[in-house]
Amino acid sequence: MNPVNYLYLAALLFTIGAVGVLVRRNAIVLFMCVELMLNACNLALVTFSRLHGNLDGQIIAFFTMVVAAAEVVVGLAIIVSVFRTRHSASVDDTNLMKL
Amino acid sequence: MTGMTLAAAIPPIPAPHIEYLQLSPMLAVFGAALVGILAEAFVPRRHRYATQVGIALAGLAASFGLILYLAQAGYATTKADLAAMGAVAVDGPSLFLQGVITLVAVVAVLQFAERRLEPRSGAGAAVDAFAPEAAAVPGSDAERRAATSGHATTEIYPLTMFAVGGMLLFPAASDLLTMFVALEVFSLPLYLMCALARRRRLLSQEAAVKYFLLGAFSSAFFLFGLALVYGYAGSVQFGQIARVVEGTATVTPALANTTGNDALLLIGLAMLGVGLLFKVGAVPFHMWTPDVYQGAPTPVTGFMAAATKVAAFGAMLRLLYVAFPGLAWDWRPVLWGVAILTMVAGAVIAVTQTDVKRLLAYSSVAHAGFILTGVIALNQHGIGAVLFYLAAYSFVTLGAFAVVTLVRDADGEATHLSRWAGLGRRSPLLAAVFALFLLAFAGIPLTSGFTGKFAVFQAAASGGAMPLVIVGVLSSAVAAFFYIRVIVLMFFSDPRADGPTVAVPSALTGTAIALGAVVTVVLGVAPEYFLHLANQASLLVR
Amino acid sequence: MSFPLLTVTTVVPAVGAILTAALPPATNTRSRDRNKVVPLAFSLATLVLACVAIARFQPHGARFQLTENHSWISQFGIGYSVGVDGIAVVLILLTTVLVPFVMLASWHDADPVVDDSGTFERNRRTQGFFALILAVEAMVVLSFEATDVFLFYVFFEAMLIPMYFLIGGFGDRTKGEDAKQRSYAAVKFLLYNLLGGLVMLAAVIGLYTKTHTFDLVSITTSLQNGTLHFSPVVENALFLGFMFAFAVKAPLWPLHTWLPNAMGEATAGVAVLITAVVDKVGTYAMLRFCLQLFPQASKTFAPAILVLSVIGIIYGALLAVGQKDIKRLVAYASISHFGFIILGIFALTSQGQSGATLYMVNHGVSTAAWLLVAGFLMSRRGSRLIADYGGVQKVAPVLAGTFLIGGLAILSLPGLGPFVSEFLVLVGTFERYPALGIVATAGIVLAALYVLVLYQRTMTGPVKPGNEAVGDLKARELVVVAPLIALLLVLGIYPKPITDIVNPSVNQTLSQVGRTDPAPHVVNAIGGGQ
Amino acid sequence: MDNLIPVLVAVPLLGAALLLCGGRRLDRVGHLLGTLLAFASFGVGLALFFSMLGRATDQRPIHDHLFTWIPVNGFQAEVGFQLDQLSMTFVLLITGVGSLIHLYSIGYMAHDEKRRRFFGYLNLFLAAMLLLVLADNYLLLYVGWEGVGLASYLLIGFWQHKPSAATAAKKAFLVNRVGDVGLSIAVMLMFTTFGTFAFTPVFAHASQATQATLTGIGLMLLLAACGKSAQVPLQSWLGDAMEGPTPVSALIHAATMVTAGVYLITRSSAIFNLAPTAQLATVVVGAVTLLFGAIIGCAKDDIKKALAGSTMSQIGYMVLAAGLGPIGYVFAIMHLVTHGFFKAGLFLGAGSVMHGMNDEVDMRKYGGLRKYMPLTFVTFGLGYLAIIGFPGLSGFFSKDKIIEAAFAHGGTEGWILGTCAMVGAAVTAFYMTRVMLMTFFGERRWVDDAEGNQPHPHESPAVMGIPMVILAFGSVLAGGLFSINSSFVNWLSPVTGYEEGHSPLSTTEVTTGTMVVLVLGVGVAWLMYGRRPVPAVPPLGSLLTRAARRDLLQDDFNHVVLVSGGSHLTRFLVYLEGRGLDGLVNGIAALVGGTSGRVRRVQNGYVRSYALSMFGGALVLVATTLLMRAVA
Repeated sequence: MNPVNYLYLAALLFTIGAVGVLVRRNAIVLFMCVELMLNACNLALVTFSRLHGNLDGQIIAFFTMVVAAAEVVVGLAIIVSVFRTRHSASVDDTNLMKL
Repeated sequence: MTGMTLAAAIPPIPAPHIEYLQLSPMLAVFGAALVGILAEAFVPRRHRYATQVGIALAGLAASFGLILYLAQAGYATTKADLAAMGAVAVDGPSLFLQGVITLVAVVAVLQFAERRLEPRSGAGAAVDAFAPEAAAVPGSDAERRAATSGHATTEIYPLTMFAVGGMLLFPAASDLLTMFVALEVFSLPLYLMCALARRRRLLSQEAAVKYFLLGAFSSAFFLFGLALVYGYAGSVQFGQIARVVEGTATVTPALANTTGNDALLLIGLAMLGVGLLFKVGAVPFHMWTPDVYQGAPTPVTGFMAAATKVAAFGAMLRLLYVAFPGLAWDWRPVLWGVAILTMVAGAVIAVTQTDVKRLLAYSSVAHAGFILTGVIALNQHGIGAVLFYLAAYSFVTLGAFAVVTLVRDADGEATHLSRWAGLGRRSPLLAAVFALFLLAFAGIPLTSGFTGKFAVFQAAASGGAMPLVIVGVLSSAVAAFFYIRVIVLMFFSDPRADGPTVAVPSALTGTAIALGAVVTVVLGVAPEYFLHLANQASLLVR
Repeated sequence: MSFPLLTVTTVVPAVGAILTAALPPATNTRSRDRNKVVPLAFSLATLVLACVAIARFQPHGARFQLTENHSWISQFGIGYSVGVDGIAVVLILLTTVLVPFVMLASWHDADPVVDDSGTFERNRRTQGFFALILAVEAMVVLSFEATDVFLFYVFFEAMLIPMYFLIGGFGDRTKGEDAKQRSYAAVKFLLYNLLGGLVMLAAVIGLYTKTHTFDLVSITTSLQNGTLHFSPVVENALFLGFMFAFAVKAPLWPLHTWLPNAMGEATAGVAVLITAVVDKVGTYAMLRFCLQLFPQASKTFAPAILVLSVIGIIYGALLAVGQKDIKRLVAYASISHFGFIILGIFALTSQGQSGATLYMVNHGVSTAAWLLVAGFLMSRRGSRLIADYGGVQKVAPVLAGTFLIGGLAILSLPGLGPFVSEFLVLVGTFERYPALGIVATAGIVLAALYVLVLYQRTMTGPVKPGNEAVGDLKARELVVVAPLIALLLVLGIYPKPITDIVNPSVNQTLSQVGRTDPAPHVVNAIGGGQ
Repeated sequence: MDNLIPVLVAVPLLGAALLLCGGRRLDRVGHLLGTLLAFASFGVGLALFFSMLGRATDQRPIHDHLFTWIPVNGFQAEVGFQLDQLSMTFVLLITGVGSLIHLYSIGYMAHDEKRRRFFGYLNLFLAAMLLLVLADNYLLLYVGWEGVGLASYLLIGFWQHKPSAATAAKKAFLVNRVGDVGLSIAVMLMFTTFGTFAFTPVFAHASQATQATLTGIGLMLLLAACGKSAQVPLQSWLGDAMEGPTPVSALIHAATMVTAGVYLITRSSAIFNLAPTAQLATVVVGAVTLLFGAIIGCAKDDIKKALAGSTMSQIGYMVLAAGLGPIGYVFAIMHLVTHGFFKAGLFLGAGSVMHGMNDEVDMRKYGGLRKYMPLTFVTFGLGYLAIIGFPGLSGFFSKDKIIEAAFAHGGTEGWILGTCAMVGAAVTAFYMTRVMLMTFFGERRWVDDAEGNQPHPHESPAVMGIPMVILAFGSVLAGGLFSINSSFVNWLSPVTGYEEGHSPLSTTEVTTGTMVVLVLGVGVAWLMYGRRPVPAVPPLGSLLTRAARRDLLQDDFNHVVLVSGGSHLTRFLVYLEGRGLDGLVNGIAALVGGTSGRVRRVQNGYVRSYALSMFGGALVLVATTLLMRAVA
């Protein structure tokens, strides 16, 4: 099977994630969508690595996972503290600051 | 990462060669951060404040000293080269920006350490601008208890150190992966620091959420761009990418089938651009700036506004000038558009702002536009001008936000402009200093703002971007309007009876403001030496 | 390395400004007067230095004299290079002469408030006022001296800030609506001039991309010997960029609308500072930079600019007639006069330009005399409205008399300074553009109209209620007015010393622009048409 | 001896400086000092006159260059004096009559607390007027020209507390300014044509200039003359100028200043001789004005205004003469001098009358005064006879010469002009007789003045009487002296040039003609005002009379067209300034503000919409990048 298809899939996932960020309200889901985008990137990296026949892409993928994990830590910390304050995870509630 | 093919037989793994000396500035900061964490764990609470401040300052001082040493030793010019297997570039721009960042960080830490402004806690302990216990729900008993017992989130210092470390690495990063990692390393701590305000915690948390979500969003774009560029070039090392783009690299047959496809390259470049433009706060990726600047604790805002811009523009310069000079004809027009949009939108929207911090946020957007004109210049002057502008701008910004921390009333800082009416009558000195900063923002001659603006515009003009210069000039006329408005408010309108009080700061904030003012004037009146420095440092290694 | 006279001339007031600002707030009348005498002393010292400079100046010597050249920002070829030619040195003298009078005239304008218990309001208002005036003087003098485009630009812009605070901070001591009006005027002043300055900045940068230096002398020389050449498009664009800034400052119709507000709201002294000193930088810069840097473009645009300035002459005069507010009337009169100055500059004849230079001097002195006396009157009643006055000459004959003399100077009565310059300008214009010359001449009728109408409404007729108590001029006020009037007479009867200094510079400028006076149609009766 | 010329000007100037800056301490001696200095300069004038007589005709003009005034390359303005027969004549007239009027004023202004200032102004006037006639170039002349304008402004408005006086003064200055525009344009034209504006070179090269230029210069000079000499269309100010104290009217608005226009034209003879069009214009102006003024003079009940009208008309004669060219110049000046005597005398007489009648000016409230102020009656009467041209008196000689010259102009023009002059003479006889009768004859029509005190007509003090007597002598004798073997012609012709006119009518015919119209005029006047009693309130009168009472509607015209039109214009411009120019700027500001307010709303606080803008931005970025490549 042509590895290029994996690229299409990656692009698709990335787009789904991006759109998800735009349409979903729940902060957690939003955040998961971002993670989806990151994973799309990973898929793309691995595919390219395969195409080029060098390992860089895969190594980068590992880095990405670590970074993603770190992001989860920070992100959840923030989101949870907000949730405890407002008893809601909807990002639309956090709009005290505008204009 | 040296490429090695699966087909080859297993040779002994070559140990990577690391130039520790060249990397030492960053190592010093990261070291300080780690020590800070340990201190957080082991030092008893009442000593933590002193210890942490000490560690942070020590680390920064060491880093700055090392930077100076490296510059002295010629690593900025003659010995400039790639370090850590081509992952990090130690050259003029890196060292210059790292120097600026460390200085900014020092000033920022001084402000973080300010404990004279907030009223003492129930237990009589002096407290700083940060939440006593970030985890506690605002308004809950837990928080109240923490407040009365005079707790303090001393974690702020290690976080700052990590952020600074990332920022030091960001403009020096010489391959996309390092750049991505550095981006995250300095972003994640900032997200947290935004959430740590002592007053108005809801705003603070909201700022954190917004900053975090959007930041993550943008870094996802950056990463996808990275992937695509890797797909095109088969490498993430700037030099290699540049060679592939120019077609001077030896193209392996494996590369051939992707290299043909410029779409990969261009889309990748655009998406990398999104990540960086988000960090510098360029239109239309600027919308986080006002909210985050307003919500975050003011000292953090100052630090963020100054240091992030410096780091991000440094990275942008390196990316565009080292990795994609071959694509100048593709990205220049786009940046033209972004720059114009940023300058105009920033200036125009700021006109109707009513909150000092939001006002400064939009002005920072406009300034991002001005700096972009320098980036677009695409010549030696351009780099030097941008470096100088960043240095000048960051200190003005720090000073301005430091002043904001001093104008307070019962519930913390009085940031609504109407409350600033007649400040000039109440405390002329403070008002005068703030006026100085505003004039620098407006680019009035004899302030650093003017010199910087002149430098970038001049570079842009000689780079053939005269229209940009004219747009820039007109939008700075608009911008001048709202800076002037604040000055009018402070000096020519009558003070309100219930007006805010101006807190008398300790030496810490005092130093911050004084430093800001001095730099503003010196860079305005006698910029020769610093321009020289910036121009000397304007050579990027590949 | 001779004695840096010019630098000292601008440093002295600068230092004076700083010292004055640093003086402690007044606690009693003695310390209050000290806070005013110190700055006055500095301004007088500056005057002395300026006199030395003009004494050292050789009219037929080098183009620029007393020059000093130091590198300032070498990266951009920016130097701290100063030097004066005949025009500059005369204008420096004018500035340094006027500032002390302005200070004396506004002696009590910024006094600290004293409450009933006789304790002084503790602030630096007084010092601030005089320090700002000194700062303006320093910057104006330096921008007259600068022979480096960038150096000039920097101070051309920077002087806006002290002016802005002078206008906005020290109007008549009224709160509420007037204060709003005042800050509006101040902002308007700043924004107009800032916009002009920023447009000029673009032009300055554009210039640098072509010349790679800011040194006026080297640019002009390389223009002369052809090593430097602008394409017409570029030159026109740059010219317009510079001209815009100067036309706002000068001000040239239709960019004048900031002036009436600024002069109306500011104190009489500050108003004089605006129109008699600061605005002169604009007209001076046209002579110095527009003509010398862009000779071709100057010739291209001269007709258009002349038309605008003639419009300004008539328009300003007509609006002056229609004003209800004394200070605004003076402001519109000034607009009309600036029309004459610009007319003289861009007629590109030696009579026109010498006349314009003289005009700057005369307009400075005459407006000072007229407006300061008016200021004394207004300070007695605290009203700016013409309608509030009437029959003043009955109660204050000397005040009325000096006011009339000032007015006669404004309408350029022969025997007083302005006549000489105005006639030179008209002749200079008429030589090349007879039609414009004739239209401009109509301005002198209108001038008579607004001056005499103002005099009649305020000074003559039966004493209007409220004016019975208006006192005549005091000693301090006489000290201000008398010398100015004497100066007007001298300038009107024996202007030769000044014209001798100015003429050579004017001729050099014209030769740079490449224009010569049209020769008389009939063979000149006094030996060949110069 | 020659270097005395500056002294002529300096002496009264010094007086003005002393009196105006001297302050109160000079109040008690001010008037004496002023008068003394006036006489001093008269003395100097005489000295110069005799030394001039001592020289041969071609030696008489002398120059005295003082200093260079405005040197700018080609433009060399000098301060230099030129004293020739023409200026000498004026010097003597100015200083002579001037001194007498100073003397008169001592009495007339005795009770005015601002007397010192009054004499200061008078001296200032003398200085300016002397400068005017002594200047050796047009620019310096212009200085004197405006100087006398200033003095006249100050003196008309001397009683500033009277709004009418202030207005009149302003009007006079403004109307004169219009004339000054003419003079300055003329000077500019000369400079551009000849490269100089000094008399000698300009006149020497006049012939080389184009006809158009010369005509232009001539017309501009004429415009100036009209302003200063109250000729149509710029005559409107003279009537109002009577608001000034009577000595001022006598000196400035009768004897000297108003005749400056005639001096200017005569002085510029070299130019006018070459510009027939300008000359034609001049004679037309002169002819029209002499009738215009005469008619006004007939209708006025205010004695001074009546005299003002007469002045206007008499100057009309002079201008007419001057416009006739070489056949007229001399007589223009001659009439100017004689008129200087009798008109000054008449005004002083009028002043003396008013002095005795509590400053009443309405002749309908006079009557039968000859018994109460005989001296005034006699002197005034002599002046009256002189002006109407009673045989043997000054006016007879000077005016008849002008009428002759008018006929001598030749052709139809000559006939028309001559007739005008004749008619003018008749009307002059009429209105002067009218004045005479209404003032000194008939029954007393006095009424109490505003304060309700009965007027006690009495003769004026000697200090006022003496000048009147002297002037009366002048009015009687001057003409005769000048005409004895045409001494005046010989005296002046070297400067102005002179040719014998060839009149279609012989001298005797003209003389008889004038005599006839004289009798006619006097007769009619007697019928109207001598036989029947004069009504104390003016009858409605004919349309012409009513118009004439209003200065033949000149002022109404000015008011409608210039004043109200102008004020509308300014009001419109003030409005425009606010709405137009400023409005534009404020509009832009408002626009920016509005946009800002609208754009701001995009910042709606929702994370997701921020993300959307980022996403959109990303798409645009990608798209444009690709597009750029596609385009390139």
